[in-house]
Amino acid sequence: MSKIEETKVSKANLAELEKELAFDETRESEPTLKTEELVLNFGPQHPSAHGVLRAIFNLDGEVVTKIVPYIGYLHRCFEKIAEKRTYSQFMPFTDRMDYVSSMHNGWAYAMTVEKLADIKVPERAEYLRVIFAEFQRIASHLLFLATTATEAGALSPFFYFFDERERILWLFERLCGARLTYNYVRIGGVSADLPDGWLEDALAFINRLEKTILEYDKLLLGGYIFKKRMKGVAPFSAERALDWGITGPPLRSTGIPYDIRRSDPYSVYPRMDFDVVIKDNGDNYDRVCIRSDEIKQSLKILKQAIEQLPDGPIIADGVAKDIRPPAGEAFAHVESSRGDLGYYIVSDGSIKPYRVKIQGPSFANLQAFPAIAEGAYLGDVVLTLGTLDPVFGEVDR
Amino acid sequence: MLSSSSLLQFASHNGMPIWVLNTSIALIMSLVVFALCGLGVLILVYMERKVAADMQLRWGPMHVGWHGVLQLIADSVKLLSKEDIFPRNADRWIFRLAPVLVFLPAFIGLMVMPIGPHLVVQDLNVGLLYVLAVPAIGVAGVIMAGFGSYNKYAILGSLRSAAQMVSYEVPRALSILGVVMIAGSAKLTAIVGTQHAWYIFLQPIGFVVFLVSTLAETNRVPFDLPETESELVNGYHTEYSGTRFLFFLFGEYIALIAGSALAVVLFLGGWHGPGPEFLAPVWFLIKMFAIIYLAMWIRWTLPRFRIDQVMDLGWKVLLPLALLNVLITGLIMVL
Amino acid sequence: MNDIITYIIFFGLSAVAIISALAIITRRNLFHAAMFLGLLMLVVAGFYFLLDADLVGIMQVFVYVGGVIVVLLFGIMMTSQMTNVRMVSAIKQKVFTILAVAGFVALLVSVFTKVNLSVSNAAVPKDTTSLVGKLFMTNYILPFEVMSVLLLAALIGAIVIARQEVKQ
Amino acid sequence: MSNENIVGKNGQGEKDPNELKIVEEKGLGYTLTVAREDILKAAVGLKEAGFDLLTFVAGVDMPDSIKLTYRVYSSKQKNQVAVIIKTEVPKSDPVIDSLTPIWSSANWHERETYDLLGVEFKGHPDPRRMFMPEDWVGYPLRKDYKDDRMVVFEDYRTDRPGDSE
Repeated sequence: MSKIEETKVSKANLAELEKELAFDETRESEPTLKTEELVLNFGPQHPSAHGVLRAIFNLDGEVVTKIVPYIGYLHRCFEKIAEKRTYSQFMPFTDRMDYVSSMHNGWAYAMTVEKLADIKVPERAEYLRVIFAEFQRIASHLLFLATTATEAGALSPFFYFFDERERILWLFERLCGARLTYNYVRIGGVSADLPDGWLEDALAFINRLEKTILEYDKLLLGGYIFKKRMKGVAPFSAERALDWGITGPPLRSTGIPYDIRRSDPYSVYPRMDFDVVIKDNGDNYDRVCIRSDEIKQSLKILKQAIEQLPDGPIIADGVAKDIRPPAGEAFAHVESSRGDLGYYIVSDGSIKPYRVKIQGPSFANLQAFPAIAEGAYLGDVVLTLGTLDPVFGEVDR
Repeated sequence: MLSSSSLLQFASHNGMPIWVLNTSIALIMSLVVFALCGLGVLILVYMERKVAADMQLRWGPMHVGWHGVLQLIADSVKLLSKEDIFPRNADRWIFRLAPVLVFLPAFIGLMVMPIGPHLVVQDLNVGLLYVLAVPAIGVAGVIMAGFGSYNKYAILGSLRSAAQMVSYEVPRALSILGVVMIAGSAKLTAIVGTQHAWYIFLQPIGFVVFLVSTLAETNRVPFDLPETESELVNGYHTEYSGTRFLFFLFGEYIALIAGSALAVVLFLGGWHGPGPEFLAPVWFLIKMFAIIYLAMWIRWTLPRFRIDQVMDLGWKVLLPLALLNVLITGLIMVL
Repeated sequence: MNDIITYIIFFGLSAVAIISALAIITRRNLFHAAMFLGLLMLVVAGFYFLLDADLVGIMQVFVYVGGVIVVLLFGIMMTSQMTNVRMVSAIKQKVFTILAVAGFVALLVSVFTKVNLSVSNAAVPKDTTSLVGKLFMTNYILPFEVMSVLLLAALIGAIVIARQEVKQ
Repeated sequence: MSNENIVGKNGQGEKDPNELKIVEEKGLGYTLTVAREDILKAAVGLKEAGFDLLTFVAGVDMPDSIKLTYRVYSSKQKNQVAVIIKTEVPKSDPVIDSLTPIWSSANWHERETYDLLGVEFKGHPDPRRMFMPEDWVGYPLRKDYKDDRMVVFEDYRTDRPGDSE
């Protein structure tokens, strides 16, 4: 059949084409049964495209032999916008980058500007940032587990994870009034102090989740079908993962302990006692389990942070509305829920950044998606995309 | 036929030929079954939504009527009045015929189901084969839906569905064989009649194989590969909307009813139960809904298999198990 | 009165059978042709029911409509190009086809004119299923076993063909 | 990034014949500035020294050149180290060697830089636009990029020449 496709149909060779199509003995006696490759357009509007990913799959039966992703459907020119805004005006935009874990984005941006302008952040603000970043990580990982469960076909766990995430969003809402795009972190500190009784509620939630997360582990990760579906699927070695620039939980699941909180410590993380979770196989199952384990570590950090939380101001003194950092460059990064999230800012001494480059972990992780998922079954390819957990606000920026 | 002596007398008294009597009784009975099916599907959809909601920390439909009991009527009206979207390149006749071909065989398959000692539309000698064979025509409808939609997701869905249904037909038919051997008849009423001890106790392996392959035949989780929304959007009925979609929904739920009813007839003692005879249909329905609840419970708890795992389970686990069951049953009966 | 109904049903079924059989060979679209083949199989099952051969009828539906036609459609969908292809056959093939068909028709005509098709007046047995089963296991055990060996051979052959493809 | 010995042990200075020096720059950490011809050589040297993770490629549109910044990271070191490579290409001839043979992850980052800033990467396996449509004209992140459809929020507070045009 491939011969026919190559032949261009024109009047001159139509007769030839007909002859080709005509039944003759030589074609019948071809030694193998050849099946055609099916080219499938996946997305950009697809129930499990995690946003607006478009990909072209080549299918040989149920096996995906080739993946070509197309991105850019959510490109909102944030890097260009940043050049036209003052430093503090760009702050709210960062929340829209990775909208599932916007606390980290705001923090990374604020950290870079603080580095650039030499602003010292008060200790209480650092602790508050840690507390909210870790809550945000838990919320993001819960969302990940929920969507993964749904993609694997288990519809009920979705609601359990969302129930827990909802409780975190309530805590956030009480704090800053927003549920998704908080704009809580400010250059030099944070925008609001804790309301009365917030810490008690937060501790109650932490104690609750510590118990329930173990139940969810049993329900979803320990299930026979789920294990059968995930174990050994789309494995990735450490070398390939590094070569493809994967960071965050997918990289750690291959055994590389690359966690910015430990490898390039920032804020008050050096004072916290927690483990960088690593797994060995780098398959889908490890990529899912590592999230669940990180939730447990985050709970550990949260308990310590709440215990150690000092009194004091929540924002640095004398931070002007229009920050005018000296000319220069700065790079700072945090460990977001998805990986190494960095901001690279070039300043020319004016009140607006000259260039803001955002290093989104989703962008880097999604890049490896074809390399990881090619050769897997169609159902597993969708799951593999899910385990990389891309957020398209961050991929396209 | 149901033509009892009094009816025959009435007919001959009024000069009505027997065939007119027979035909009209058959027509009325199928209309009754049709109406019951419609009601049953409404109840099932409501039940499914409530069961799902209960397992997912939700309320489910609450606003239309008491606890949302009228929600399904509202939904049906909505679906019936929706625009009928027709893909431009769709194969006209195949696209139109497919929903009917999915729905009708499932419905006709119910005609031989005995829900009481004499409550059966048509008691065939080969009733058991009939309930296996006729709903199997529905697979053709599913394939037609996939082919006619001119949509690759639909084609993939229907290919999966065909592979799955054809594969699971084999262990399903073989798992029943043990029951037929014990009962000594393929007549459904005879199977229930001889079933004083439930066959589930005599045929535990057969029951498990039958239940699993019935779940696979009705495309329910963990075997809902033909319509996995995470990969294939909606599988073979991706392109269907409005009334045509309603037909698919009906076909699916009627298949579930038929499968559960068959499980009750074959393994759970059919209409047998304590109390007077007029309670027989009640017992039957209670058992049937228990099986349906089990299917829903499974659906809202488990993730789904991958296509190769589904095939492996069918051919490498269930088929040998079913054959083993036949062998064991035969050996015990001979010895 | 019952006879008339039987006749009406018989001729109705025959008409559908002939029309669908013609449609099978005239449809360009292979999928449509396969659908008509399915219809034909159903109609043949109808004939069996008309003759009170319920077991054979059900088996016809079970095996041919539920199995063979489904697998056939499956195959057609796998080769999606097939539906849009205009099949052009060589003249040599046409000639041979016509000759073969003519020979077969001649054979059929000669058989039907020579054989006296008598109708037995014996009543149709009530429970054909168990009767057929018994006959298979007693009088016709040899043909039955030969058939199973044949099917087994086909099964193994199919596996061998599928295996070859996997290797490459 | 406090241990300077590690960079010394990597032996960048000895390995590289052109005496490329890694210096610590405020706000960025260890920085290696190279000419654009040397980028491949520097990249190979770093890769051999164990820098196996390229996390981003950034381009900055300067008045007459485009500055490129790469950040690479070594997973081999216990006390983990990252190095930023800086280089520059003139605007008149924005061509540079692609780093995809050394780090596969450079693929999308370089495509993005090509898409938004118009830097061409020699030897790139898949030189297409990343975010913009294939037929887009111009490179949006260049300072002189003009588009009639673009509505730019203009802040009254500006002290940068050319901003309020």
